[in-house]
Amino acid sequence: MKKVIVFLLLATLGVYLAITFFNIGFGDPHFVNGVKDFYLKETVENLHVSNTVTSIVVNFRGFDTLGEVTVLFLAVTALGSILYKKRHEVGARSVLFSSSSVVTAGSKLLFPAVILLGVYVFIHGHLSPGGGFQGGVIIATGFLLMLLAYENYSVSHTWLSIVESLAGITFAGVGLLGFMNGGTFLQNFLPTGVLNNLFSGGVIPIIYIAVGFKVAAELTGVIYTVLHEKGVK
Amino acid sequence: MIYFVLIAFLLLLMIAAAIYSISQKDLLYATLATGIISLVLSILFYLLQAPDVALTEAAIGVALTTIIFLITIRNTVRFENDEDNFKSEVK
Amino acid sequence: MVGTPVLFVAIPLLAAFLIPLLGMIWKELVRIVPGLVLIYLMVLSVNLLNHVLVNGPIVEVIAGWAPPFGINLVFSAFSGFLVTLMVFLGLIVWIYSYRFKRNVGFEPAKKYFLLLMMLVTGAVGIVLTGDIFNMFVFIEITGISGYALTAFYTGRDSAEASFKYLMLGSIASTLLLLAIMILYSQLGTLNMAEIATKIHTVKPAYKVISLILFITALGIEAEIFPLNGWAPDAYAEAPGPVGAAFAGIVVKASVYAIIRYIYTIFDISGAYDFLIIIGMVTLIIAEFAAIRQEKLKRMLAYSSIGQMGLVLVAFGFGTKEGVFAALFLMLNHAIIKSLLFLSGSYLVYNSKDKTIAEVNGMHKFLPITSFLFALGAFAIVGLPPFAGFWSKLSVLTAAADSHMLFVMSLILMVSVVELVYYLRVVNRIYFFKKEESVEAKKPTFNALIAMLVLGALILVIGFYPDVITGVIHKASADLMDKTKYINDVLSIKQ
Amino acid sequence: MDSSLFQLLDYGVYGTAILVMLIGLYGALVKKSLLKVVIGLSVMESGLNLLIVALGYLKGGTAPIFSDGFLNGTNKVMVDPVPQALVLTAIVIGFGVTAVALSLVIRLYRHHGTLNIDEIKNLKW
Amino acid sequence: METFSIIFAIFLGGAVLTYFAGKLSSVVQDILFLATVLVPTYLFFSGVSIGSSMPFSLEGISLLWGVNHFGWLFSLIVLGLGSLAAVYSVGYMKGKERRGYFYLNFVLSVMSMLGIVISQDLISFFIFWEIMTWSSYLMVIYSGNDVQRIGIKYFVFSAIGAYAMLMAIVIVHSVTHTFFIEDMIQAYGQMSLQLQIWIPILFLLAFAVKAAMMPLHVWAPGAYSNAPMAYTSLFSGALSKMGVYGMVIILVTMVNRLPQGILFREVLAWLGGITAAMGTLWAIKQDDAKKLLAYSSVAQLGYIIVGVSIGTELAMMAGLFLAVMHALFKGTLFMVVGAIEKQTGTTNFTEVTGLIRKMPWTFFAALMGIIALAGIPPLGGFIGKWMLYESLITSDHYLLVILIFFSSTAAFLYCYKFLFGFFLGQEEKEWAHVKEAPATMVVPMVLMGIFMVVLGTFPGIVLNPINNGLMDLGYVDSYKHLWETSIIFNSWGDHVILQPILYSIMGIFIFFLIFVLWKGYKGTRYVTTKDISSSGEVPKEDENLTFSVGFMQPFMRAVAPVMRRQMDKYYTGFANGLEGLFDFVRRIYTGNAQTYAVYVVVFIVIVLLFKDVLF
Repeated sequence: MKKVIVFLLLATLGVYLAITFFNIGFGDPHFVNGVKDFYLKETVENLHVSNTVTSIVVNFRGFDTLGEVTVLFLAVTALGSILYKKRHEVGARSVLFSSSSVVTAGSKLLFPAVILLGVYVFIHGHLSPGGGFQGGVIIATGFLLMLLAYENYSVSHTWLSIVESLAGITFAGVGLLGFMNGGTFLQNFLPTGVLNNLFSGGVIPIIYIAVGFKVAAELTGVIYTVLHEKGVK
Repeated sequence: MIYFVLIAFLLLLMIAAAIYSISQKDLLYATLATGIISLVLSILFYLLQAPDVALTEAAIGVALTTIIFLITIRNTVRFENDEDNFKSEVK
Repeated sequence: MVGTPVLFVAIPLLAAFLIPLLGMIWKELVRIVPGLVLIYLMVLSVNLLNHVLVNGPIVEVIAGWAPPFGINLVFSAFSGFLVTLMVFLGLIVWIYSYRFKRNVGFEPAKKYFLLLMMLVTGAVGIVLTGDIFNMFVFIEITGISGYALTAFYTGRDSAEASFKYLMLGSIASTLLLLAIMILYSQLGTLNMAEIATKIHTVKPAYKVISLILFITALGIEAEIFPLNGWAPDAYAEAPGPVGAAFAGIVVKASVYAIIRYIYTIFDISGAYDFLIIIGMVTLIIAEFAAIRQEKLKRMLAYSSIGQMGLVLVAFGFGTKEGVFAALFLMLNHAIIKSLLFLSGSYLVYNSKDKTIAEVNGMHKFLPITSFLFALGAFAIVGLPPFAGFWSKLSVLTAAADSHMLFVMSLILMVSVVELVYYLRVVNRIYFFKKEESVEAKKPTFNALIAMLVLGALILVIGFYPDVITGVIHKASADLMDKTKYINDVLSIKQ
Repeated sequence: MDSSLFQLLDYGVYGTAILVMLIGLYGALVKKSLLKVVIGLSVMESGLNLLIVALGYLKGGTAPIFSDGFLNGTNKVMVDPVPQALVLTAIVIGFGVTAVALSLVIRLYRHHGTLNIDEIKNLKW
Repeated sequence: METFSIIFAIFLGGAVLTYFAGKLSSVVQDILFLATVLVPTYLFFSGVSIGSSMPFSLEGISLLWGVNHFGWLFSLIVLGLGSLAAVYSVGYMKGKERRGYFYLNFVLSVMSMLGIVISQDLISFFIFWEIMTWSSYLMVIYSGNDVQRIGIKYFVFSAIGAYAMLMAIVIVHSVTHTFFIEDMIQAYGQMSLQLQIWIPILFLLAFAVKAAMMPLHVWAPGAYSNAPMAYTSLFSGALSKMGVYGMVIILVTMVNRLPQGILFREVLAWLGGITAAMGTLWAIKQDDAKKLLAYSSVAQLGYIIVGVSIGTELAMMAGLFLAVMHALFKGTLFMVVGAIEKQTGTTNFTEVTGLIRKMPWTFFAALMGIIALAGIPPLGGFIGKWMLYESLITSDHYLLVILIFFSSTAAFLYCYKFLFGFFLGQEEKEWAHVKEAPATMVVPMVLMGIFMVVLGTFPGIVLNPINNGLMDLGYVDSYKHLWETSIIFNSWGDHVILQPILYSIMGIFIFFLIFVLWKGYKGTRYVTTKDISSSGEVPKEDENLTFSVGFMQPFMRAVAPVMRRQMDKYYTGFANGLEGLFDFVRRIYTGNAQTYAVYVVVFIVIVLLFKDVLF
């Protein structure tokens, strides 16, 4: 009964949404004078950044990104708070599967490569697809690999939070530096360099690197915290 | 034409995976299905000219989300119904 | 100028990232630093508010991009008033909880104060921002802090409450994103002021559906009736001071968002009447549900929901008097309901089930706390000469000026219901025999200070409302003047 | 190439996105297991992300990245980068919320010994 | 006008100081309390001249305090009775718990009542009205007995009344845009007929609740008997008069201007008459003195309502005179009960008898109060009743006269019961140790007894201010015309000056009083209740043979059909129904997270379906 009601309700909702979006139309320009034209123009001409998404995420809407990083940070904090146990209650961390020597050896081999890839992705965030988030996530998967492959592999919680904090402070601090130099928060105060060069885009790479470290540390923290939780019946 | 077939296939795959992930009683498979959704989504993002998003979705949706779901299933129960869980424990 | 609005977000974030490091140096710092930040924000907001009341709103751009392109923060009389209120309440809650449950360990304490500070920051961000997607980000910040704080106690039920909150919160954020994207697809901008100038070009169908999605999404956080299933549970299971923060800060921010959308961004006149309808339904259902509650904090939660319904009704009048009444009501509700939550959580501090029956005869052991609870109860039902009376009077005056006699009589009838359940609790505190099993817990010194400040405010506003009404008048005029908002924001040049 | 087929595709992307959203929501509303609810919510978010990116798509547009080739080329149409930036944020936020939700699931399982949502309702009325 | 501010500052500051002085010593507390009540009283009557006013503004609302003749009359009741009751309270509260609480609320009540009569704008009127309500509520629940029922009932009825008034106030404000009573009265003529009818109804609802008019009286017996007696004397004597005060203003300034054919006054007068009759019948049935006096208060207020709602000059004068007299005698009688309660520990007639020798001064006060209440000639009550009958007959309300006459005759029964039950009859051994109440309690009672005698002889003392007050409200100067000449002239066709007759009756009365007291004191024989035998049977020790047991059974049987229907039952049934509804409503919150999420979807879908209607 409940299923039928929910189905009908959702069907009605779906019809309304579908009508709305079908009318909006797929792949056509929906509006004129949007902000995107400005973004596309400024990105190349003034910021000297090739990846417009990066320039939007880090500069035009950098405030959002700051908030987003904070959300992740809060998620880690929340996870720790929700799954908090007194010290004597903490057991061994759970293991998804026992891994063979091929896996462990492979992981060990792969780990530096993954980390390197992640670093590459976030350092080149302003030039090519990818950036702080993507790079951070890739680094986190590297740690995940190690955590899965080795039962006794552990990440220092202290170091995680130090990296996380420093990266966060870098982000907010760069923002405040812009505030002190240029007058507004997160404003670019470095020379923007030449388009498609590694050292271009002003503060964007700095921020994205900070974001990368932060995301990596946070996601590793998330996985680590959850892994340490063993269901108790 | 191939482009069309590819997209249509991906869209259908996504719907199928979504239905599967919702209807499957074994949460392990359901989680894997969400991984497939993310994977398809990531390809779709790429086809929709959003490589940044595709990269993010691939990393977060396919890898991380699936992994924490798996860890959670490991820490809790594997089946949707309590009876199935009971059975799996008895075995 | 003593500072700029962006510091409201930047400083707490910086502090939040610093706190884990500082905690390694000296453990007490994790308790102190959030307080220092809140004190700083309090000073800043009071200074900025003074400045704004005289010189007009401050519009701050971020990353140096002028408004339609960059994100901007608007500290006007209206938003400044709410920010000051929120920061003040955050400070009070911090003072109160400085030694609340002293026995919790270092790690939980660190997280508690961090999350509390971020809860305030998120709410302040919602109010300050001039960009609809940025508002979404801040709503998520507030939301995650809220989920974590709700589940802060390690007991069984707090996780349940938190899960309900999270489930509805996720649905809310989905709907919110949908609404934002519908607007974006039509206008190509996310800036509130620019949307407001262009909104008349959007087809009514898109406008209405996106407004509906906005109202639903924000209504979940603002506890509108059919959407507020999470609220009683979350209020009741969160630590007492967090309940106060929810009632005083989070809900206020969400109501602000709804109001901003209806008053400034959209130009749909039917939305005002819709506010009255949902507000009245919320008010009536919540107050009816409150009277039969067995748990004290749950009762307070329903009462809080009802009051927010009344705020929405007052906003729904759409007149300057209505806005004035609503803002006044928000202020009073924030102060009084916080006092009730703060004192109420000491009244049921040691009891197992936190039921109303367990407050019996507490006044002999907790005289000041009981008195403050009674004061709050008297004030919230609108008995003169306490603060609640003036706001109730202004709501009714606004209703009468809009010729809404039916609404007015319903509000008054519901007030009688509200009166009954508050008086029942106060009677229990003062005239019933104490349960032997419950041991009273004396409030700590800092908790007492926090409660006394709120109690004193209730009396001051009650006896001399002029201390605050001048600001509220300016704030309500500021909200009503849509063109001025648009001009202020869009006149900023690169 | 049949243009009407592409027409179908236009509806297809939006339709799939909405359908996936609703399927996820249906799972969250109906399924009894808490984990299924969280899975439903995350499926819903996937659908939403697809919808948002599709909104920013322009036919014949390229990715909003100014590579050397692009600057020298003739095609100057780019898809809208703003929805992509927003989705980037939304994905990360969604991950954070999912993580918190899963930790709550673990907590609830720790206390209740079951994930059946009908048995986890001590707070009511 | 500085004096107003000083008076209210003293009241407020004194109240708080008194509350905390209890921590120091009880004597300091008593002195502070007396000073807090008496000093403002002195200041008010010495420093405030009639016609003075104080405008100020709060929250952007212009407010005005001022005294006119009509308000001054009521301030006389409030502060006069307030001072005496304050003196009495000091004795009454000796050795009781929660003294600070009592004193605080006592002072707040007096302050708020004074505030009501000096408010010339609706907002301060309402504020003081609400302060009065909650301070009296706190007094009602003072003893802690049955607070959830009696206290809440009182507050709910008061709140319904007060909110009705608030509604009327804001409606008026939406028309006039000021809160001044003066402006309201002026604008009333221009309002639409609908408003012209509704505004007085809403106001009168508030006032009728406080004046305990049928069918809104159900709170009164419980509340009056549950409050400490020292306060009940003020509660019944002065606080209920605030309802009369408001009623008079509304009736005179609004109802008088309604078009012909709207039977406002008739309905109100009949309700008042029924209140009088039913209150009297219920009073007869009571075994507890507090309850008896409580119902008697309801009945007496019924007379007053009849008087003011008939609305001719004479009727108005009668009503107001009765109001003053009621304040005096009901204040006295509640004090008497308080004294008895304090000395014996009970107020039940069937337990306490024969206190006349033990508590002679209390008896004197009780006797005066009862004579005045019953309306027997020499004391003031007679004059009021006389004027009331007169006015009813001259305005052709013959049926109402019969009703009033019936109830005031029936009132003799409970008057008798009260006097006899406590003071006369045989002495019980149990009460042999009882002593006279302390001086602080006796003095106010006796003083008020003397006042009643004086007012009975020189009614002009009160009638003059009443006349002035009525002139303020727009009546013609009717004092000379009505009182000094017409009453007697109309009734008997001759012109007789009443005053000498009153003097002579008083002289005879006092002579007999002294004679009877002196003679009676000497010439009685001591017998106990059980000192009898009937049909050769001697009653056992544990049999209760007090006079009051089964008092007036035949009479009660005769009126039983009228009394079977209790308003209280209907209200209780209604309240229980509501609680059931509330319980149903809270079940919306099922506790299941998915249900809540479904609600969200339902909400969106409903709004989407009706979006064309809504937006």
